[in-house]
Amino acid sequence: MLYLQDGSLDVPKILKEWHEEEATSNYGAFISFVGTVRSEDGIDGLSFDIYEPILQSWFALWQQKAKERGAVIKMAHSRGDVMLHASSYIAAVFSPKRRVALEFIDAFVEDFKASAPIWKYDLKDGKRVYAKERSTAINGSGILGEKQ
Amino acid sequence: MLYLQDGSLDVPKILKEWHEEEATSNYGAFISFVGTVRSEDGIDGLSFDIYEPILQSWFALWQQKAKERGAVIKMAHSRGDVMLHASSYIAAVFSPKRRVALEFIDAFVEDFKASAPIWKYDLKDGKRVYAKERSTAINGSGILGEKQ
Amino acid sequence: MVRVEFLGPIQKDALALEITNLNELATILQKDEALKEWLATCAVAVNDTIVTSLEYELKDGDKVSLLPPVCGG
Amino acid sequence: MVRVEFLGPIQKDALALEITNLNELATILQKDEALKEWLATCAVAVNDTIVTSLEYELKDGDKVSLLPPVCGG
Repeated sequence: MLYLQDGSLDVPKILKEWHEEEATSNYGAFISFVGTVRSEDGIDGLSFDIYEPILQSWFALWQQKAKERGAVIKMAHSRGDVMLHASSYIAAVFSPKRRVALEFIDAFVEDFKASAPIWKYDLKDGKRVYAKERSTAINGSGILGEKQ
Repeated sequence: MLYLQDGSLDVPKILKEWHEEEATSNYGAFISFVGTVRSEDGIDGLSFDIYEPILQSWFALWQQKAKERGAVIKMAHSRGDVMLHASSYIAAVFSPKRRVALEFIDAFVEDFKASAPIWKYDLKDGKRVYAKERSTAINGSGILGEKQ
Repeated sequence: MVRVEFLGPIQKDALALEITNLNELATILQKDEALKEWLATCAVAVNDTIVTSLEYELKDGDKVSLLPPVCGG
Repeated sequence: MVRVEFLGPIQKDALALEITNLNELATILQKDEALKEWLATCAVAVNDTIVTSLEYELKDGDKVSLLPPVCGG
């Protein structure tokens, strides 16, 4: 399940829904990761652009990997502006046993950071500034650049 | 925060409370692990004994470790009977950045399994049977036994 | 005709180009001074699949997307 | 007097013993056939702190706890 919405996420509501969806699926472990906008560098919030077609296919690959281990992944992300102390990202893994859940959440969140086609902007002094320094070039980037 | 209660845990309620407790603490990452009773080997549920004095000091050590990394740990566990598909265990880590949260939840949950003074019983055919095969001897065990 | 889209923070309208592979696209885009800094760090997708070889053949109706460095979460 | 408690699944009432270290406790408990299988896998706490040496000195009023293998969660 990949859930995208404008603005910040209602964390307790989404966690409750996901928990209820799997309440009788016989998963012994449920692990969730929530990303919240921190106050730092004087920002008022963050803003996000998402390219959905590639995000969907990236997520489908992870769902397939999870399925092979008997697990399920869910993810929610914000589009547009999310202000301080509000949350923009939730990922969750349900699995029969704990090791798979603990390993998947780590690998999933790290690959999400490195590969998911989402761009982050700082909201500061009324401007939307691309968070270039915190961004990661996707694997295989640079092929259109000049030969070194 | 260490929270013990008789019977199963209300997962959405506890996650909501914890999320609200830290809503303005400026933690960027919140990760939670939920353990739920699986239907297997024909059990009707599980039952737990807890030795609280040692659980409290074990938890206090982890809280101190977390504090040194700028993080906070919360944990809830059931005493007594918890039936199929109900939850008996929740652990959570709040931290400024994601790596600390991802590493702490894994290390905490594994040490919990190996060290926390909690005993598990299968509820089966009206009996409460110690889950000996799934239990782990605490580090340093066996000193009172006969010399090999 | 191949459509070329610039995603996220790259402030540039889509292009429609008569090209047959990514090598030709690289040659065209490298002439755009404003794009130079992006090309070194952008990933390239053809019809929403990431590709990593300049020899990749393009056909009429294909969509090429440039994806600058990402930071979700 | 030292109080000895058996935790979790060990079905045994607490003992009150006149002992001065864990070596003496080991000698006494090893005579109890029903306890033998537990002793090999139990951890030992004195006043709620795990100890790992049989030379540990005990004094009047101490509490010794035997902790069998655990499985929380």
